[in-house]
Amino acid sequence: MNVFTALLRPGRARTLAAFGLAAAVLLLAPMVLSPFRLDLLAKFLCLAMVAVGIGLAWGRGGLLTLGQGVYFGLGAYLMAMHLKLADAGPGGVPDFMLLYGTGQVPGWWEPLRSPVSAIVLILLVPAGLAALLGWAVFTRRVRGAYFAILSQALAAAFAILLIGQQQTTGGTNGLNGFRAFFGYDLADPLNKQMLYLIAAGALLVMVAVVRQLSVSRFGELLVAVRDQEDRVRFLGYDPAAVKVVAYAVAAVMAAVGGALFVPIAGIVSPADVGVVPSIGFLIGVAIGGRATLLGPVLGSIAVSWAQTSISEQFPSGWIYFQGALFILVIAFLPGGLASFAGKLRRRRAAAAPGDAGASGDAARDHELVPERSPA
Amino acid sequence: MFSTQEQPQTEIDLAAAEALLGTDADRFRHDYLEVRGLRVEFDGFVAVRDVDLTVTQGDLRFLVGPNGAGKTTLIDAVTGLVRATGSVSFGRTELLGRSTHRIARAGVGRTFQTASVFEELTVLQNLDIAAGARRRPLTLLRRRQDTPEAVERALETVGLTALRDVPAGVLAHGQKQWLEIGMLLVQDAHLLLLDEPVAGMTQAEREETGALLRRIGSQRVVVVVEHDMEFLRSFADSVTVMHQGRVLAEGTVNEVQNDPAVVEVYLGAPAAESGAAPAKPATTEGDLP
Amino acid sequence: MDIIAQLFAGLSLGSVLLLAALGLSLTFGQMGVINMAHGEFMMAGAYTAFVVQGVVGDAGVSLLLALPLGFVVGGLLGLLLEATLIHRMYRRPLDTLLVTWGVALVLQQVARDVFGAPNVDVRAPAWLSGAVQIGGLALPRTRLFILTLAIVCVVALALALRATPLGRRIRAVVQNRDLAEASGISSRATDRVTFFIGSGLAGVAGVALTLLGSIGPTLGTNYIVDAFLVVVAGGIGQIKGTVIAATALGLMQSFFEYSTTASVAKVLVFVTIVAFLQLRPQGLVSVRTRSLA
Amino acid sequence: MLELSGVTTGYGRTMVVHDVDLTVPDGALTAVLGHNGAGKTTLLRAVLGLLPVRGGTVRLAGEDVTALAPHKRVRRGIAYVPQGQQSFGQLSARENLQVVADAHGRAGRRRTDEALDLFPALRELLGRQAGLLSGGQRQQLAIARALVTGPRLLVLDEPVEGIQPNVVTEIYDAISTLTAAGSLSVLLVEQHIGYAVEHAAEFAVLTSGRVAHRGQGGGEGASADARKALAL
Amino acid sequence: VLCVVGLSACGARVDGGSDTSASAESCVDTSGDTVKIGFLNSLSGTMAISEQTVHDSLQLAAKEINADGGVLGKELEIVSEDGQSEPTVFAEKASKLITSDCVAAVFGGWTSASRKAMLPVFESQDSLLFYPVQYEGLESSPNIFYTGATTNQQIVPALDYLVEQGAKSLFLVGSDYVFPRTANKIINAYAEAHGIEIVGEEYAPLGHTDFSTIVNKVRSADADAVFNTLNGDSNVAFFKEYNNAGMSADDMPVVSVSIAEEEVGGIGVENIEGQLTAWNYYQTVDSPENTAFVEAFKAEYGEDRPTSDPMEAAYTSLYLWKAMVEKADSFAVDDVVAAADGITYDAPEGKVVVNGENHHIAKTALIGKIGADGLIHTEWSSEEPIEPDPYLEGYDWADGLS
Ligand SMILES: Nc1ncnc2c1ncn2[C@@H]1O[C@H](COP(=O)(O)OP(=O)(O)OP(=O)(O)O)[C@@H](O)[C@H]1O
Ligand SMILES: Nc1ncnc2c1ncn2[C@@H]1O[C@H](COP(=O)(O)OP(=O)(O)OP(=O)(O)O)[C@@H](O)[C@H]1O
Ligand SMILES: NC(N)=O
Ligand SMILES: [Mg+2]
Ligand SMILES: [Mg+2]
Repeated sequence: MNVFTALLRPGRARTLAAFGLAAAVLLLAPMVLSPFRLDLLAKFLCLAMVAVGIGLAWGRGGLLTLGQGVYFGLGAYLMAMHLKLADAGPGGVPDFMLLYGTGQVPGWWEPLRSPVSAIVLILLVPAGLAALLGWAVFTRRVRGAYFAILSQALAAAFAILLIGQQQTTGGTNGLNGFRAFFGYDLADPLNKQMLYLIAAGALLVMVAVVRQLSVSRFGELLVAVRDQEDRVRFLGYDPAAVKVVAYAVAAVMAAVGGALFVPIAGIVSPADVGVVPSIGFLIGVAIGGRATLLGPVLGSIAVSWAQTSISEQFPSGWIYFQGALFILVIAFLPGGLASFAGKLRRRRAAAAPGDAGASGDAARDHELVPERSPA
Repeated sequence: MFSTQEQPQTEIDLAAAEALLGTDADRFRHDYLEVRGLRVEFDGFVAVRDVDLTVTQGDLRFLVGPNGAGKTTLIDAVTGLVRATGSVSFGRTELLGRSTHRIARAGVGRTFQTASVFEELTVLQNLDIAAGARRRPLTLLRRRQDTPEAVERALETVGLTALRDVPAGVLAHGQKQWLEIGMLLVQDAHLLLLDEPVAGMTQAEREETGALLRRIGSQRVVVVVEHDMEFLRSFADSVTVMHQGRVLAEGTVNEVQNDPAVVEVYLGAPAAESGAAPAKPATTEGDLP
Repeated sequence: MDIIAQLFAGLSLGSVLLLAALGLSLTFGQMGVINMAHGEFMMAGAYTAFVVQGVVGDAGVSLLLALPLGFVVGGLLGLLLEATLIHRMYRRPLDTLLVTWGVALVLQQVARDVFGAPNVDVRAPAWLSGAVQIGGLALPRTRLFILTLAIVCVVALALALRATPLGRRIRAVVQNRDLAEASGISSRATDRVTFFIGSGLAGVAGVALTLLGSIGPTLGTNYIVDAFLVVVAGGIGQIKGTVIAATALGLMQSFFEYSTTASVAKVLVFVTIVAFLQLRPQGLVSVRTRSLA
Repeated sequence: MLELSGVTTGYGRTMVVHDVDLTVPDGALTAVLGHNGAGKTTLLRAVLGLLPVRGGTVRLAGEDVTALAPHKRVRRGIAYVPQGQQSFGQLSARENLQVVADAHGRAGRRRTDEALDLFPALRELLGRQAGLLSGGQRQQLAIARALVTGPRLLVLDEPVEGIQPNVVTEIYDAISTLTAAGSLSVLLVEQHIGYAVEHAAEFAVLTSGRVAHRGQGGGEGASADARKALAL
Repeated sequence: VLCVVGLSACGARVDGGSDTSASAESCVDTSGDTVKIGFLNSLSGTMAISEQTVHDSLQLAAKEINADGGVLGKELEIVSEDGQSEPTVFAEKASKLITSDCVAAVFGGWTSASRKAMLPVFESQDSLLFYPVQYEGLESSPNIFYTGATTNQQIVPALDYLVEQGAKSLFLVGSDYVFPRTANKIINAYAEAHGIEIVGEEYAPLGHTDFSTIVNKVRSADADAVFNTLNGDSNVAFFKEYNNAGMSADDMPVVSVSIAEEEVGGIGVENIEGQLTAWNYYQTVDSPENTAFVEAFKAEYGEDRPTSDPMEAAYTSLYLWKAMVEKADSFAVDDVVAAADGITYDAPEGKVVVNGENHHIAKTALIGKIGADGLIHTEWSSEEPIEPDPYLEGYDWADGLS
């Protein structure tokens, strides 16, 4: 099949068009936004990276992970540790350790001194942890609500752990006050722009990766595992492996989001990684449309934006708004806002016969509480 | 798109099956299932005990017995779904103790008493997944470009070509069962364990399915669990009867049918056999076309 | 001596967790609804105690009044939630988590707007203040009261589920809604009753908590994660498991805390649970199924 | 007993059953035949109220029940044995019967006993968890459960699927006895044309959701008639 | 590599030698007859309980100042932002107030985490923050004025008081974060130098609600007093448990440094009556300035609203800024900072003096006792304002601390 006909296939053409449009919008942003707004947008893009990963794990794979804060946090803290060490200079000790700690850099910080190993670790540690944890949990067939609750507990534990290690992690203060990003001065607006562009590029790459995974056979397999894990086993696949891949990919995306968040926001603290922010990551995904490609990205950016701008006007109003949005979308529009467009389109075409209809509503939950087997 | 009004009647296509199966009959020649001293226990309740069973290629074996005799449990044990003791070997591979997906990769496939397909995926995707357990990771990460040959054939074989893009969830009961059989075919299972595959099918559909099973059975090791005696009589090469977890009888259809113990626990009073009560499957001769 | 004191502390923490988790073992365990607003129903129970005390004055009378009233308030909130949102979501249990989280946010803010952001105080009755001295041991009366209350609630719930048709009906509806309907059981009515009881228990837990801690809009958030863990570790839908898990968690937390710190103890408890679920993925007490059947 | 007129129903916006007229006379058995996917189960679900009826009416003993919730129809005397060996998997077999009998007090307990007489094998399994029973055992349990409500109209969807042959005989004998006594009407979906036509007063063949053929049961040519209609 | 990814948008490298502080160009607009200032408090989230009160008293101060003709004749225009109880949001909103709203100064923050998060923002943008809460010290930023107590104005006097009362052993209970941990480090050093035995040191996570184990430990340790640095909700659970375990101020007094008038109601007077606190202000302070402040506050927000130390410090901070600006006759950060040293103000708590070197203020330490009326009554006073010493350089025993 040549490129031209591939382009003409409606699904692919529309996706490419949407992708191109998104890329164009992202690239144009620096020209129209003030540095502060651009910074905000860059931050939202980092959060959206977490959402893209959740879209894959949850939207496609049915893995409701309430603990993405852990991976976001891992990426963010690893990056922050590196930046702290880099700021301190060769052999130097980060400022907060001088104040609250022993005045010595603990051994497990040392590997992060080198920029290269820092980047490698930012990718490997979350992937490794997710693979390990996923493997342990999925091979034991922990799923559905069990998995959700467990991942939530994980986020809680991670936050508590960070808070408790004041001397080496900064405790509730987190890590902040970075001067440079791989040698580039963070106070320089031009470098901020560069960070924005890196974030935008990373996000686009992630979206492309998720798209490829979704349309590939792996994507179909993921759906199969979501629907009937046991049946997949009888076909000779190991469902745990399939889930682990999706979970680990989501973890890496969250970690990269976290790692880029640090130089852009200038801070990471336990408040960014616990139970509440972890659920926060889901809001955008659910509202945008968990099973769609761009839904999580757009939803996440829209929610972040709404949070920032609405809370500027009405601090407590934002909470009502957020709560109401969540309730309304999930209860009444489980496919997210992305499905709203589809619904409208279908309503208009309602009279037309031969419409295959609403079966296979991708937003259905597929992992029932384990015991609820329809025996 | 698909709509029920124009839904085509699905039909088994044996010619397609031929194309799918006929390639190299030789490679299955040495396959046989050997079960020795199999025992399955659920907290003190012994569901299967001392079962010995040997099924060879070309022998379409039916497994019957009263409800709760342990037939499904036997299949569960062979496919790794329940823990069992004893020995189950297929070819030269010991299956007991392996995990389910490894057993499947060793060439063992099964269907379920209640049809279970991937409801959100289309018929085609269901088959494609079944065909792909041995695909390499890289292949998995690529998009399916065209329908694999085997999948195409399987679609024709089970008569679901017209419904290939319909989500499997909307198929009727019997169609799902055919889809499952199709999945077994593309899965390239050498040992097929079918749990009541024709339940819910019309007489005509049973005939077609039977013919298909016979065709498959001529080449692979097939075990069919079924309560439909009509169907059994038409297609079984040999029969094993289980009762209370043990093998009660084994032999040809005729031998088994006339075994008093089998009649007693399973088939029902011989008086009925004589044809007075057409309400029994064994006597509804008129149903044969 | 210390060991015994810690044992009591553990049991007592366990009873608090149990109260918080008991309602969940119904709504989550039996009905599959992951109700993140359960904690806010507890908060509502606690504020009920506050309001009742404001009206009645006498701390003893108001506590005894608040217990049944808290049950009703929690129950009604649950009923409202069920009737407006949950009932359309039984087929997508994971979504209930997200919706009820939204509800939790809103309820917290409502509490903040109605009662103000600062904590309020509910006085403990005189007969619950101070401690019972046994040997060198001081067992706070409030703790003894909560322990008793937890036992009463467990027994009452177990009886309700075991000895009345209700229990059977609840489980039947959860397992197969259509079949239950087609067997003459009103699934809507059953759902509502179940949710009422489960949420009512949250209200009772909230009233009890006024004896121990702060009464503010975020009261529930402190318990919700632990309460879910208890239900999961106990085996979803198993009251027996919930009781054992709550006790075990309480003891673990208190002994870990005794030998390390509260923070480390919490992390250790989480780690232990994850490890435990490795051994028993379905929780302590689990119902088996025939996989695909 | 049951009267369907112009019933149209389906899933979502896809209609599967179109404009079906069907009656089950008092004390009689009406059979519905049809190919896989013809819409038989769908039709029965509409009779029970498990699917909304999009056109037409369902009348039970003269009363219009089209808009009634399923459990209310059951209280008016319908009992349903769905396709596929369904049970309340985590309840014990005994509880599966009790949960239905609860609503009927003493009569419920008596009918539980009667139902168990029909399936003696079930008696020994009462303490077992229903989800762990074998398929056939579950199906027997499902029929027993339906009988416990003391129905006037029994709606059966391929009821003997998965049940051992000698028990099948007993089930049909029991149904014959009950209908013959005039105390029970039956709406039956069955693939075994033999049984269906033998016991049915009337039968209808469903093709693509429409009644394509009607016939009289019992008589000599009935079976051939049905087969011919099915071969359409 | 990064430059390639970021296209051509590559700015200065740190080692490139370009002067980066010049990039922070102030956009404050003082040409009109108003001037913008920012209030940054958590109006939602867990800290809203406390920070709302600070926000209220800041609003009161601004209203009074505007009624009085503003600052340098310009009316104050308030831009309020919600920190949402999250350090990250504080950093973001601070940045917004400075670069987008172009405020002349920002008032707010409560937790040390929020302050630490904002500090680099204020330093890199060269703007001003007024931080109104007692804290752990060991900090002194040219861009922050600290109007709450540092440790030598709160914790050290409290310890002095305990020594004076004859305490020989202490049990330390705190929330698990920077303020309590640093405070306890100081207390340990102090104790070692003064022959006090620290018989226990326990931390609970913020929001921890079950204190039976910790209270058990406190009980069996049998110290002369408990030094409590718990924050927020935990205090309620702690004191209820303490009371229920049969302990009271008579057996073992508890000195708290984070419980103000606001919190007493939530804990329940009956649970905490007679216990001690250390602050620099109580609603009961007897001075004309305080009478005026309390009356104005109640008139604005209702009779039942108490005033507390952080509220007073926030109120004072706005007046201090006004004084600095007026002395400098300029809103420019550099001018204001240059003018800060020696500014005095007769605050409700008494006279306060700005220390231009470390940007803290001299404050009078007060040990109070919680009364049955729910208010805190001064038991002991340092009489004179204590010079701020955030690094405890004037205390020999504190040598190894920072
Ligand atoms: N997981 C299990 N736990 C407990 N008992 C079980 C379990 N699985 C099966 N059994 C019991 O083992 C016995 C054999 O069941 P099995 O399903 O193998 O019967 P079957 O021969 O397939 O019957 P049918 O013809 O009705 O399908 C039954 O009595 C059943 O209750
Ligand atoms: N949940 C559903 N959503 C959409 N379509 C459905 C659904 N269930 C069934 N259908 C469609 O309705 C049609 C009729 O299905 P139904 O189950 O009523 O057939 P049936 O006659 O009972 O078949 P069988 O003999 O296999 O049981 C089928 O074509 C099926 O595709
Ligand atoms: N600065 C404080 N009290 O956190
Ligand atoms: Mg079976
Ligand atoms: Mg059917």
